[in-house]
Amino acid sequence: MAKYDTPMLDELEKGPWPSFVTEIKKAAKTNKMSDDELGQLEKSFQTKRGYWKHGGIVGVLGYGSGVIGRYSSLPEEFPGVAHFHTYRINQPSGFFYTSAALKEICDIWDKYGSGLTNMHGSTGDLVLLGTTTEALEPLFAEYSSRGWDLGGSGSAMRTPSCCVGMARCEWANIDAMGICNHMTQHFQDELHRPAFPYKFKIKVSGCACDCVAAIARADLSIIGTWKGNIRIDQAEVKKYADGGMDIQSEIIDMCPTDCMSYDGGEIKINDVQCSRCMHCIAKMTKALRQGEEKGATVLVGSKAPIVVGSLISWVLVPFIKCDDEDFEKLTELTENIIEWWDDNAKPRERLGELIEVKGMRPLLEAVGVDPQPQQVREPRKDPFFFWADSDFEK
Amino acid sequence: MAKYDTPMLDELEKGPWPSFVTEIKKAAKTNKMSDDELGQLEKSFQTKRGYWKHGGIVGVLGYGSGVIGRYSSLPEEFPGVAHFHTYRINQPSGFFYTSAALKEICDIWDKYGSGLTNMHGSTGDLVLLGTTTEALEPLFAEYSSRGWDLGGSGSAMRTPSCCVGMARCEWANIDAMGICNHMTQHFQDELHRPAFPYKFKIKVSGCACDCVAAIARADLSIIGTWKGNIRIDQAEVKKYADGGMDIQSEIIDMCPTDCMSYDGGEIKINDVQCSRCMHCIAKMTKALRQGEEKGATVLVGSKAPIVVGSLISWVLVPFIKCDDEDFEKLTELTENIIEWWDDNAKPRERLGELIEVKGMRPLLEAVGVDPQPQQVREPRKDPFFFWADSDFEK
Amino acid sequence: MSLPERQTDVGPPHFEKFLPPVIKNNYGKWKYHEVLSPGTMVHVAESGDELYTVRVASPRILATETIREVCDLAEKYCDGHLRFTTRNNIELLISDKAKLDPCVAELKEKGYMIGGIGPRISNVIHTQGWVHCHSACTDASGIVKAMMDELHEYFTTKELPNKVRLAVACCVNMCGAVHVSDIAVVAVHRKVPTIDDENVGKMCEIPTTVGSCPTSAIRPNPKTKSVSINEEKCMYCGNCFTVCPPIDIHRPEDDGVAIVVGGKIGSLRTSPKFSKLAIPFFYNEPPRWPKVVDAIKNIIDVYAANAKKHERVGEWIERVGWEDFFKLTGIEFTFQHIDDFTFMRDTLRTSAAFKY
Amino acid sequence: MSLPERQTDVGPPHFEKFLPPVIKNNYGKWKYHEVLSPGTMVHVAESGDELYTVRVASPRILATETIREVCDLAEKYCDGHLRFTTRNNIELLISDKAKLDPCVAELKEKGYMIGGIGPRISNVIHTQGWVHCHSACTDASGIVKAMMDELHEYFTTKELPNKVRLAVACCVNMCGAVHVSDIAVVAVHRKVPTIDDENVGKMCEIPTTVGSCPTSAIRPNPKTKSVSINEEKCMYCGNCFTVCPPIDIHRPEDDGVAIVVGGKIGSLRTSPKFSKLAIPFFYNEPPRWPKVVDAIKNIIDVYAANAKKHERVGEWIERVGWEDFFKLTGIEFTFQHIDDFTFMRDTLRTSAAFKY
Ligand code: SRM
Ligand code: SRM
Ligand code: SRM
Ligand code: SRM
Ligand code: SF4
Ligand code: SF4
Ligand code: SF4
Ligand code: SF4
Ligand code: SF4
Ligand code: SF4
Ligand code: SF4
Ligand code: SF4
Repeated sequence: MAKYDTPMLDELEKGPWPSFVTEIKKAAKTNKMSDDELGQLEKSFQTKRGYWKHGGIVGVLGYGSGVIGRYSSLPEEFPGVAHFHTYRINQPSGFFYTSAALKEICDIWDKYGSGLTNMHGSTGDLVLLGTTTEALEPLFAEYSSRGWDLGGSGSAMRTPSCCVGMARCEWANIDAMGICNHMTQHFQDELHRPAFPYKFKIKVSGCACDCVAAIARADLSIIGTWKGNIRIDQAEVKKYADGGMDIQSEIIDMCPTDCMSYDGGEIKINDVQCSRCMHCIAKMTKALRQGEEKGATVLVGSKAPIVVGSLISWVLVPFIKCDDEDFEKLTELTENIIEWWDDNAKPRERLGELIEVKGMRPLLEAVGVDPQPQQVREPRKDPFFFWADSDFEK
Repeated sequence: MAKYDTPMLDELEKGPWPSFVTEIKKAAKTNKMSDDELGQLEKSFQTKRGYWKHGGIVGVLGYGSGVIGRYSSLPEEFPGVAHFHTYRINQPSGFFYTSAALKEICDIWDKYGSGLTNMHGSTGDLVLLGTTTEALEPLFAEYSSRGWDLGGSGSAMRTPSCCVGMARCEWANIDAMGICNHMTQHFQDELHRPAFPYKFKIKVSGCACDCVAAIARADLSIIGTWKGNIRIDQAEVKKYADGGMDIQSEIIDMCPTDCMSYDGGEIKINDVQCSRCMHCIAKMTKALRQGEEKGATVLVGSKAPIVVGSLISWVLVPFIKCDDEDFEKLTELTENIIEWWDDNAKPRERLGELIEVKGMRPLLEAVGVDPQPQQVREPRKDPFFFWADSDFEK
Repeated sequence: MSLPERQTDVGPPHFEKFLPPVIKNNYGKWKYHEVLSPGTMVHVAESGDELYTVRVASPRILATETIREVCDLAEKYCDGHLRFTTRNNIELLISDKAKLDPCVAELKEKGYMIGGIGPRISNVIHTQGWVHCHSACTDASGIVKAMMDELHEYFTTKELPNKVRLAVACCVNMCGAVHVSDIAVVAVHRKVPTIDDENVGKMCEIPTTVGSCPTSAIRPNPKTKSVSINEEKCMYCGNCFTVCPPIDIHRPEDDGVAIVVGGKIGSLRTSPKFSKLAIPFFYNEPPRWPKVVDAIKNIIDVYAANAKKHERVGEWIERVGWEDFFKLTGIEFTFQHIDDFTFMRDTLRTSAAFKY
Repeated sequence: MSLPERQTDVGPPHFEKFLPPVIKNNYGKWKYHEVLSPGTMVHVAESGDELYTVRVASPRILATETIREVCDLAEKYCDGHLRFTTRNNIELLISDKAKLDPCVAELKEKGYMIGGIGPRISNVIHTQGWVHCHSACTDASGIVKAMMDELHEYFTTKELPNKVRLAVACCVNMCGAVHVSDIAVVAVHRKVPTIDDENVGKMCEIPTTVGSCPTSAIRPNPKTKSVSINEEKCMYCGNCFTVCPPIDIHRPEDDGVAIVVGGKIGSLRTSPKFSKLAIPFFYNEPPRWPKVVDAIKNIIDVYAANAKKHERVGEWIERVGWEDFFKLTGIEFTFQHIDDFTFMRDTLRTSAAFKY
């Protein structure tokens, strides 16, 4: 094909980093939609503006979400992208695939869509980038029959996502992938049929490194942690020292709670003071391992800045067990949180925003969690506070 | 007199700390007002509530401020405090007196008032506690003729106040008492005739120790500081060490900018990194002295929590010279700040609250100060910000 | 008896009139000071001149009789020169070293308390209370006296890691420096105010009253020509009562005080800090508020035992974390501790790292 | 051609289907890992089993052709097992150590870029841009490509004090993790939107539109049956445009991007941090946004030269202070840097101690 001259985009095929333009061109060789995508994108680069209209509501039968409607504002000039919807496939937890599975996905996509993907979208979906309204039902039949369901969109539960966790990480305190998959399956109805005040995101990280950025961009952030003493292998400590690590400055001095000491031979940790920040363990993985009682901290409310500024999630439950048999407790907690939010939020009000309006107390009471110093960085500053009738009974 | 049994208050004459009850009783021996004050106070202690009405507007001719009207809600029971207004005498800067001056004040007060004082009120005034409406004019004649004017109250400039500064402190970077006195004299009209949206307080401290708490409770907080290197007397350093000071842990490790070092003999300071926090100087006053170019940081906006929470003052001008010949510059700056506030504030809106509503920019522009990193702890977090037409010209 | 002729706008006397010669001569030229005892210090000027200060505790409410007595002492030892401190202590300013010891001796003999200099507890900043203010929800002087009777040794002798600044405010207007104190008491209400509709109509400006409420709990009520309060939103600040007296916030049986901790004014080491809520409520228990006094004593003891030298209360707490503060002091953490006001976003914990 | 029978609510396939045997056998039983090179690492299980990972850069927009090519390589070296990372890199999962070097060699030969592991720059989290989103105020993929062409050595070889997480978002909806990134680009408008009154009346819910504005700049306009915007209050967030398309915020000649720095997600050492504004504006300069790229390069250079080992960008800045950040980078401080939004109270400086 190559219907278009793309002098500007061609500039972005130069240079060492893999080029998205090259990818679009690859698809455009055989795919008219991708070719028009290329043309319209070149025009955007020339004029410094996008040419997409607000998405209309499109989808597959019985579902309210999973597809982002997208139409070109220049359908005559670029007919191939007149419709250019994205189709969000719910990724397998941890983003694991086999080549066979991926190739199958590609084959179907080449048949009905642009041949372009996002591996993956920021929420976590395997995003198929650009198709027509008519193709949606066939795509759904092809994919769902092979076990690939749609992800979330709109005012619904969004596709949960997680770090690689126990599959390939020595620091996983919880089965992040197992929890993520469990949640995804548990909330299928909520994922596919928008009935919430706004979007609701869940992300699960195995430890405080938080490799899926759960604390920053999920209404519900589940982060693995532990109780008990950090296990120290002093022989390995010695190897790090011998290997040239400056244990004093790199580890001891950087411990935020000042609870470590090193005498040139052994590391000592005053574990009651440890905040389980993961620094020492991450930098000395062979020598230090977390304590043995594993669980998670549950935090709530993070989101992007619209409307009143971005939020980072706040601690709701400092420690909760998360072994396989505890998964139901987690989903129950999640349901209670969602119920409180659903009952109280205005349209387009995220969980974090609602908490800012109502305060933490009603949520804590709704989910039956006691107030604890772990939930705050520091107590309130001003002498203005509420008393409930129940407080007077004490 | 001793008209009243005061079993509760009597409890507060026990114990080693000087007793205010004893003071009231001293006055009550000869003063009917104080005696009824004692009686009413005992009743408050018995019933756990005050018996004062909202103050009415009382004052002296030509003034709108300086007197706090106060009436008992039980005038029949306690006729001596039916009127019990406070008369605020503007203290001399630095709270210096001679015994002669104080005795004169006492003589007049015994004649017209309760014989009770607050030495001093929280704002800084010499507070005479309790007199009648009829006594106000005579009091004013007696005091003003002897050079004792009234302090502020109501929606006016309030009595400026300062630390002891150059009078008795080696760390005074600015003449706190000189500035305070100059401001007080300059703003006489504003002090005595309430014409502001609300109160406006000025406090001046000679250094970052801030012994008058300027940063916490003044709409305008002036705090002395310096430029140039901290002067070190290494011989005195040695004496501190010899005297048993652990210089490493008490000084070096506590320096917030990590800009000091000590090799067991000499202290070295990387002055460009010093934030002039005063810690090292305060703890080693014989060995360390501030740099030689003196001036002040001007901060604005602190106040108590009503309405939207307490504020600590914010840096407006990082460094301004404050030698005698600069006093006019300071009053001019103050006038400009007040003018902006007066023009923009709603009734009962303090400067800090107005800044929170309008942002710092309009104030900075009104007083002609450039934006500087010193004005913020950190830049804004969210990508929402304004552009003025003038910004586009650049 | 005729009155002298009144003068206006003369302002206060210039401080110079009251300075002792040693200060005039060395104004701005002090070199260093030394703390000689918990209540005495000497300042040495570049010139070598010396000024001795004796700091004397004051209940702040002073009868003229007491002021005269102190003035007599000042005449005897200081050529009549004295001052007050920003925390309401009295300072006798002695130029002649020989007079220092006799002065201290006579002060002690007369029952004055000397101290408050250095890493100690000095006087308590406080407010009017039932003594003079209509807004008072507790008595300030009473609590101060009860507290300092218990803590006086920290004024006269004992050292602490650093200065500990105490304050008491008798309502949330907080005329005392409660919001930036190491440890402070602030009186709080806990019940929604009652409204005397008839008088509100007569005595108050409705828009001002509505506007006075930090949480927008107050609405005009056209039916009663008064206002009504949304009970869910009111957090009993009493500001409506300040602007409109017929709205009554006082409820003696439910009122009391909160304790806040960790505030700090100076910029040394760490930035100035607001005080934060430690204990949300104690009932008023005049005359000696024993539970309040015990609670403060406890916090000071835990601080003294755990802080590093030079650490202020708030610096110590921030180093060990508030989790530890509650654990070490044994104070219960409640819903009231969790901010739901203007600093909420910034004070809720946004980290997976914390202590149990 | 008949379609297979559709199924609903099956959810995604269980991940177990896709795990290589070495993972199944050692699930939850990993002991440690070692970084072998900037793009390869080995995880060792308690059992002694080993799993080798090769991390390959991806432009995220992948054509099916490329996916198939990678799948072929996975078949050759990994029994078909591969995964993607949370930052959109591709990871080949090798169970047989002998296949590691040949795999790396073939990848390199085919032009793939290997790296991103350890204290480096990994892939850039980004969003749709002009490629697919109606809201885009810049192009995300374009900026990412231009940036990474300049910075690729920090992916493939060079080390930094710690990981540096980059992100790009094409509007303030910030679908990329811009608000918590070490260094990020976010597109911003600078002019008040225009209103197509006629269509607003037809297409939009007025209360929703009014409610969408963070600064209450929008009022219903009964005359036009549309809305009007208070120019003084609007800070061009575009949220009104999101809920009501006839309000147009796009202004190609005035739009551009801001750079934010110092965010952080993990709780290691210091709490997660929001990114803060470093440079309020650059014009869009497609195709390579040279000024943006230079500015980011500069920040990284200054960070590399000044931070301590293991310090993230935000940790370094907080240690030295923002005064130093602006001084060292030479970035101009403007009115835009001073918060006048929700964090204002907490970000203005409340201390007399700071650096010049
Ligand atoms: C595709 C994706 C960006 C990407 O390139 O990866 C995306 C794309 C859009 N996002 Fe997003 N968001 C995507 C992840 C996010 C994230 C990150 C995350 O989920 O971890 C965020 C920040 C976290 C959060 O939820 O706060 C995010 C915050 C938003 C917002 C702001 C929401 C808020 O409450 O502040 C909007 C605005 C809205 O909902 O109207 C938005 C809206 C949109 C819309 C639907 C714009 C619109 O109004 O039509 C974009 C559609 C683009 C398109 O045409 O394809 N998107 N969006 C991501 C979803 C792919 C996937 O399913 O995997
Ligand atoms: C006497 C004094 C307390 C004391 O015992 O020392 C005092 C007493 C009162 N203050 Fe105050 N304030 C006093 C210093 C302060 C301070 C401290 C300061 O000035 O350094 C503050 C906190 C700083 C500030 O201004 O924010 C303070 C913050 C308030 C407020 C809250 C103002 C605000 O914007 O939040 C009010 C409420 C009001 O103005 O309606 C208030 C109101 C009052 C009133 C007038 C209450 C009223 O509505 O009638 C009190 C009169 C008491 C009486 O009957 O004698 N007072 N007030 C202090 C003045 C003495 C003097 O002139 O030296
Ligand atoms: C007399 C007085 C000034 C006045 O004009 O009246 C004063 C005088 C001195 N102060 Fe102060 N300060 C005075 C109130 C304050 C205040 C204000 C307040 O408490 O409301 C503060 C701020 C407190 C805060 O940060 O919360 C204050 C924070 C300091 C500090 C900082 C302590 C620290 O490390 O945080 C020092 C330095 C030191 O102690 O090492 C200091 C040091 C000093 C020195 C040593 C200064 C000097 O070289 O003369 C003076 C005697 C020290 C002493 O009392 O221990 N002064 N000092 C005030 C005495 C009040 C009293 O009766 O106790
Ligand atoms: C593969 C991946 C998880 C996944 O499920 O896909 C992953 C994997 C690992 N991370 Fe991560 N992290 C991954 C995203 C993240 C993220 C999320 C993000 O960037 O959006 C973070 C949070 C970043 C932040 O704090 O802003 C993250 C913060 C860390 C940290 C903390 C670094 C620090 O000191 O601040 C460590 C520990 C370390 O590096 O010492 C870590 C360590 C690791 C280890 C060493 C864990 C292990 O033992 O296997 C893994 C390889 C290290 C490496 O890449 O250097 N990982 N890691 C993600 C790779 C993304 C990529 O393609 O580069
Ligand atoms: S979040 Fe923790 S458990 Fe998960 S991959 Fe990262 S380091 Fe491993
Ligand atoms: S996990 Fe963090 S807090 Fe705990 S010992 Fe290690 S570095 Fe210190
Ligand atoms: S503020 Fe500074 S100059 Fe003033 S008395 Fe205190 S220490 Fe001295
Ligand atoms: S004044 Fe403060 S910042 Fe400066 S050297 Fe001394 S302790 Fe450090
Ligand atoms: S704190 Fe309240 S009650 Fe006490 S003096 Fe001030 S206004 Fe009156
Ligand atoms: S007490 Fe305070 S919060 Fe309650 S109604 Fe009155 S002003 Fe509002
Ligand atoms: S950041 Fe904005 S423009 Fe970019 S994909 Fe998200 S909504 Fe669209
Ligand atoms: S762009 Fe944002 S701030 Fe401006 S009117 Fe629209 S919603 Fe309000």
